[in-house]
Amino acid sequence: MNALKNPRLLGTFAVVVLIGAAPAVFAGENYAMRVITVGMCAAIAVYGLNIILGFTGQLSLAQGGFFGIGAYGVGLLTTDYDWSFWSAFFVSVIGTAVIGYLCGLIALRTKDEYFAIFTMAIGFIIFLVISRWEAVTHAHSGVNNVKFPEGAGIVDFSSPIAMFYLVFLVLLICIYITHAIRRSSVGRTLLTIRTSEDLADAIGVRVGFSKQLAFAASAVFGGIGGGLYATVVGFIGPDAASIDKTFEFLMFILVGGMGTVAGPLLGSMIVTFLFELFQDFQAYRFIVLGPIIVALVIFAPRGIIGYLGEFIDRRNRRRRLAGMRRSPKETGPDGRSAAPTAETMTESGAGTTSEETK
Amino acid sequence: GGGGSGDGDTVVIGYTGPLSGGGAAYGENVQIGLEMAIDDLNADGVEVDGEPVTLELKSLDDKYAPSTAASNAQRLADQDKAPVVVSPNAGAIKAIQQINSGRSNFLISAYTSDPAIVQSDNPLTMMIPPNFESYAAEFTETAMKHGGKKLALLGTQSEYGQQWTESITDAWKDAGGKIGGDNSVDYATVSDFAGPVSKALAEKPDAIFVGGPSQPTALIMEEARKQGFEGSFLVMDQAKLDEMATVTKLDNLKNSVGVLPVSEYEDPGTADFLKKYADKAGDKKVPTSETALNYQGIAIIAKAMEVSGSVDDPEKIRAAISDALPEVDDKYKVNGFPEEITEQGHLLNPNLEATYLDDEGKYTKVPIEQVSDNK
Amino acid sequence: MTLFIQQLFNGLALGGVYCLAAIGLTLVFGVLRIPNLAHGALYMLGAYITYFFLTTLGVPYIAAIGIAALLLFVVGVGLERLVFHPLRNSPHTHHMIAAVGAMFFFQALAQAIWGADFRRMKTPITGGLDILGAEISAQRIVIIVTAVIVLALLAWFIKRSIHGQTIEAIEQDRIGASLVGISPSMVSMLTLGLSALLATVAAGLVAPINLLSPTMGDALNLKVFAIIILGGLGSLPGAIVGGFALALAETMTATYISSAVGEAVAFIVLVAVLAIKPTGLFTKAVQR
Amino acid sequence: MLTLDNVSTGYDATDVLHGVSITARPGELTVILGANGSGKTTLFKTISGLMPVRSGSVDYEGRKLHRARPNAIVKAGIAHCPEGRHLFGKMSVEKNLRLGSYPHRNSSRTEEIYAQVLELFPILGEKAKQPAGSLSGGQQQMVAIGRALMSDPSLLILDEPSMGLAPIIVEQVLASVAQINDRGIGVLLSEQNAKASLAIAHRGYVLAEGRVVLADDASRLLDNPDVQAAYLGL
Amino acid sequence: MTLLEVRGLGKRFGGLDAVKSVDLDVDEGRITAVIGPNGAGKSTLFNLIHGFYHPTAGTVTFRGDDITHSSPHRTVAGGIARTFQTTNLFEDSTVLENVLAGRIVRSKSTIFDAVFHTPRHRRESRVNEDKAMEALEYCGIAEHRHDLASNVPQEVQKRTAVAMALATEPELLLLDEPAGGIPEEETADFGDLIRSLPGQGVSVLLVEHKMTMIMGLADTILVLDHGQKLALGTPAEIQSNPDVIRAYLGSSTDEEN
Ligand SMILES: Nc1ncnc2c1ncn2[C@@H]1O[C@H](COP(=O)(O)OP(=O)(O)OP(=O)(O)O)[C@@H](O)[C@H]1O
Ligand SMILES: Nc1ncnc2c1ncn2[C@@H]1O[C@H](COP(=O)(O)OP(=O)(O)OP(=O)(O)O)[C@@H](O)[C@H]1O
Ligand SMILES: [Mg+2]
Ligand SMILES: [Mg+2]
Repeated sequence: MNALKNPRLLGTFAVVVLIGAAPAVFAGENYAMRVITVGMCAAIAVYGLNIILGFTGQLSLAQGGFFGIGAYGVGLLTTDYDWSFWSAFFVSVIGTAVIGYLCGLIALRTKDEYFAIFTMAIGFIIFLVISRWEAVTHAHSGVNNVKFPEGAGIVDFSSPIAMFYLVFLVLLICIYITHAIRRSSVGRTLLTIRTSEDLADAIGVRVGFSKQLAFAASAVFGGIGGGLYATVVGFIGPDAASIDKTFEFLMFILVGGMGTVAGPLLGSMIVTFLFELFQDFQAYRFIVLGPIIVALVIFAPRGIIGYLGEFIDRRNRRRRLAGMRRSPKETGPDGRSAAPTAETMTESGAGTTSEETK
Repeated sequence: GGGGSGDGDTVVIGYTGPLSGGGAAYGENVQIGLEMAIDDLNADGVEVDGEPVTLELKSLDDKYAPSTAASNAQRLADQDKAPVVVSPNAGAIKAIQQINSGRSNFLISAYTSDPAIVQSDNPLTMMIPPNFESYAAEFTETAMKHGGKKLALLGTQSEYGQQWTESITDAWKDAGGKIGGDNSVDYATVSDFAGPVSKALAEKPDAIFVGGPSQPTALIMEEARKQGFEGSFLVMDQAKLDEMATVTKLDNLKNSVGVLPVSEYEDPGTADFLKKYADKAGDKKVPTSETALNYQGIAIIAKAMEVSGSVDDPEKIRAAISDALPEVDDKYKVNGFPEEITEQGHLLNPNLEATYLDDEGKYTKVPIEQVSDNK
Repeated sequence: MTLFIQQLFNGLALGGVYCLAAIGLTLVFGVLRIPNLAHGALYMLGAYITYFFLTTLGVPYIAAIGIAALLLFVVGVGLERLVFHPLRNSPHTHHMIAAVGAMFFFQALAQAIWGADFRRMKTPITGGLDILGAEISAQRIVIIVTAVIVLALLAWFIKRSIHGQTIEAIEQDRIGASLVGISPSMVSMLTLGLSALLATVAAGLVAPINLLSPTMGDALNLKVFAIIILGGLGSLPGAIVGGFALALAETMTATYISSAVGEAVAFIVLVAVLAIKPTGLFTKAVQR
Repeated sequence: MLTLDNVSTGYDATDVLHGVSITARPGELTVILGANGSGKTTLFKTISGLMPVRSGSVDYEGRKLHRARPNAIVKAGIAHCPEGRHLFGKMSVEKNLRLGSYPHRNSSRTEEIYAQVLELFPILGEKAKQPAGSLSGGQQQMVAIGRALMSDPSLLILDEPSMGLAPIIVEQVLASVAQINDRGIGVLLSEQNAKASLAIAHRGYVLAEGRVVLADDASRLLDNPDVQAAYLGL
Repeated sequence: MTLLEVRGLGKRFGGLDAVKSVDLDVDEGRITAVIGPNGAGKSTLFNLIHGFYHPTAGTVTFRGDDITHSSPHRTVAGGIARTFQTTNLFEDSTVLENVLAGRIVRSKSTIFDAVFHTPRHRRESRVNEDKAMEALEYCGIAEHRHDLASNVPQEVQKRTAVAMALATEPELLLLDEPAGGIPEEETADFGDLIRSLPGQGVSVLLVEHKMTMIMGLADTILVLDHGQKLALGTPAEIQSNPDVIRAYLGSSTDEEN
């Protein structure tokens, strides 16, 4: 239970518990439940983005597309082909993984902005296929009456609360996986790639392969989020795969904090509610929201969790320095307080955290 | 039902539509119709179950995205206790249909001519405009009469445009005509229409099927005339000939068949409506059927509330529509007022008419026989 | 054959528009290292302001474009100061999101001022030419000619004039540039201003053959990004070749294959090119 | 004359330089010695405007420079050849050099100085058309010095110009520095090779942990036992 | 025993022969140095051996295996580590994390191990930390382990780079100007560190311009000029070779030290 002494994990826990308790508060409010559940589906996709962008540092703009593939996979298989939800969900996620992997093969030959725009093109092609391939996807007519998950007579997923907890459970698994990746050598691999591919290469990291895996993993999360989204909303149109979705995801991750464990969830929830809040301004809400987005990026560039992390880092460092002063032998020449560290590696290193708790 | 019994004097009419983004102009047209109707109805006074009721419009923007539309609808129903939600887009309506009879209870006032929405047997949907499939046969006949047997397809590439293209294709073939390739383009994203028009004209057609939003449709027709096309146009119902005339010369639009402009209707309330519209939106803006039909639609719903004696039970309201129709005040009859509502929820006007804009620039009415909504 | 020639000219005119819009974007990328997703919105704003001066105030066409271009130059400079300058040390994700925020703002603003309706801009340039049986409107010829002139001037400016080279210098090393006496923030402002100015010229030229709406920049935005990536980010010749190549590919596939493919062709070409050459067509490889 | 009076600056919250005062007389070669991390590079960056001055003042030939931006400072006659070179990697060697004359772009002296630079580093003539980024480390160092000279400075700041150079080139570079100085250009130099640099310098300062701990004529520093112990390995 | 065998190695950039027909043997347990004027092709030679560049001619053999066309990560896995000429570290990570990154190549656990927290994963994490600490202590920078790499002095950075390379458990270490940027008087300590490596089973191939250091360290020296071999021999031989003095050492070196 050492983990509980780590304020970051504690924070993540708090957010999770808070959201998990939402149905108690909003039980009767279909609208609130819907917004939260849809927000969680998005959060799952954002966790995918977190892997490729937050850990590996590659800005993928295809996430909306993968989300769409997951959604359409579930949507089309459960309606036109009358599959059960679970088999459709499983196949769609595998399908997203395969498509993600194949796209990654080419995409990851490119770097930085090329990668970003290249994945944007992939995302757009996915969108075009969905919105134009009438015969298979019904184009703009969309997919209607997507099945609810089968509850095997135990759970009735047509109840918003059951649906909420299903998505919540999947979300928890995604968060755990994110956490596990981060503190493992796999996470360290991805983070070295983010800092310098050349150097990573020189110390024996299989850069191409690792990026490939990260990209496929991010696609899978996108597919999972999309598949759940399809069953939650019941009807899907091509907008489920649009570039706007991608930008939405990006906003979520930026507001929450890139490369962190709790950031994507928190960001998704906050921005979703912000958007709903501003609905009353109708068309003009973007006159306000646009500048708010810009201001957030300028004044809170590391996101909410990033900020908290920075705060905790500073405190830890102060403590450690205090500790070092007590044992003079250990005082290094560099006893000044360090620059705020990037939120990520510092915490991920098994070294730092276990040191602390020993 | 949900029921806002606490404040029985105010009833929220919910509206979710595209108020920003590419569909914003369309969404605003609908919104104007709703506002006009609500203003007029409140001025006249609505009385339900002996109590005076004030109607209030609450609009939310969905940017044309179905899932957002459904969230909005749920919000309108849950938070604002709206018994009716208006949506002007087939995809959005389908998404809203996922929630209006299960999780939440409200009537959908559906502005789309896609019959799919009444084919889904949703008990709480009211479809306002005529089924678009009704137009194809008459359009074909009229166009063949004024042009020839060869048709080029140059509609927009939206869902709706594609459905129209299909429907026209069938009708044209049934009438023994010839059809070239499908040249449809996305009217919203094309930077220059010259390319697609050149391609369509290369087929040497006698008639061209066009249509999407009015303004780009007008530009396509203008470009076709510039490139020397002299045949006739079949104009999809999304485009309105009078609205098109505001962006291009009437000359470019002549010899085409399309839906009847609002100003050509002779319903009892049409003239007043046009005046009020000009006051509200300025005389530069042309009133369209989106505005007029939704104006009628709200009047019908308000009357149904009166007849049913309920402002919060959508099922009762829906059931009362049939009886309410003959009771609606003449001033709200502006654009082919319906005489009945089908079991599936489609408002029907038995005397549907389209129009032919002739070489003199005069509108001639073309009666339309309506097809069944069943598949 | 007539169809081919007709489409060739249509493609060239479209290419001119793409190029004018793309060069600004590629310059901005080179200097500020940001993919300015608000570029399409600047283009849209340029079109509306031209419209305002031309139609609402009755200023002559060329003058209206000129005034609008200058105003947009100011808007571009403002955008740099208020949005991108504070972000100069952030990763490009932040720029992209900030740019999207700015784009939302501009679109909402345009809708608030001019409404969501399509608007049509009239121009004094009418008539057309008959070239080998193809009917080419004068407006399109103006587009092609203007594009070529502007591109030539710009290429000369960047390669030959020392001011142009400052842009290149900053692209390659900001600190080095400031040490030789170049002011990076000044050049950044000028570049964003210049890119907005070029976008306005493009918009002013196209608006008469298309319609104005708050979202008119969206479709162009994606394409223009495809173009500059295809050509190689920051590469001027890349943007020019990419612009014309994609426009022709688009027109020709739409004509001879299908319009749906025509719409996607820009992105398919992009994917294909990057699969073979991951840094675009016109980038020089350089050692670390 | 360059005068730094009580200058402090640093990164983030902490200061790296603490009240440093230094003068570099016109035409003289002034050398700054100090261990790694003692703040030499930071000092130079502060002078050339790459870093803000937090307190104190910088004065050059009667002008206050501590608020000025790098471009103004170059124009005032101070050229900085930085650690890490900061060349324009994709541009040819020639363009790199010519951009060096940007502050005086219309001056007639450009060609003259260009010829002088090629005379100083003949290899650059051979590589004139090659992208600077493809040169070897040492060759790039020459381009960097050359580019700084192209601005026709009255004071040239060289931050470890011999880093990574072959012994024979180190010799040449230090000889060139002396030569540059002989032409009347003041030089402010930091250099690992303390002995060789003091040998050609007029004055020297020793920095330690961001403070000036010694300041004297070069010849006297060479004889100073503390300096000998710490920097000359004697 | 010969660890690394380079035969007829060549690399052309455009019209320039950066490296041409170079033969070199690196013996096990020895320190071999490469020197030469700037632009002689030393870094290029390293890049060729390590797989960053692919040669246009010749072969590279390591322990009898042909690694001419190997990629860097396979070379590292095979037992050759390197440092860069310009210090290259993960700057926003701590020194310890940098060194831990060197362990990645020896880690076998996968995402699944991490997710399910398998014994293998736990065991490996422990081993990695131990080995990293070992490398840090060996390089004498253990006290800096929690400092950000960008904040420590140049010399510590150089040592961190060596520790990171050592963490990959190499048999051969390629050091490109490891003491560049370190003042002359401090290079002695650094030289001691390098000198001790063969005793730990790590042979060294070294590029350096600091003659004091090279002469005291190297068993064999290869001198390159214009990409080609100018001389090969013991430090004493090289120091007195007139060609080398003319092309590289210059006059002052011997009298200076
Ligand atoms: N970008 C930076 N951010 C934070 N601290 C820095 C930065 N650059 C340098 N420092 C710190 O400032 C102090 C002085 O560094 P500086 O580079 O000026 O020293 P120097 O004397 O030039 O050393 P060297 O001989 O290694 O070049 C050092 O403690 C260093 O760690
Ligand atoms: N990618 C490249 N493209 C073109 N030329 C190159 C490239 N890499 C190296 N060169 C050239 O090859 C030659 C050898 O360069 P290299 O970096 O190997 O020299 P070096 O011996 O390491 O020099 P230094 O001691 O200065 O680091 C140089 O002339 C350089 O200009
Ligand atoms: Mg320094
Ligand atoms: Mg080298």
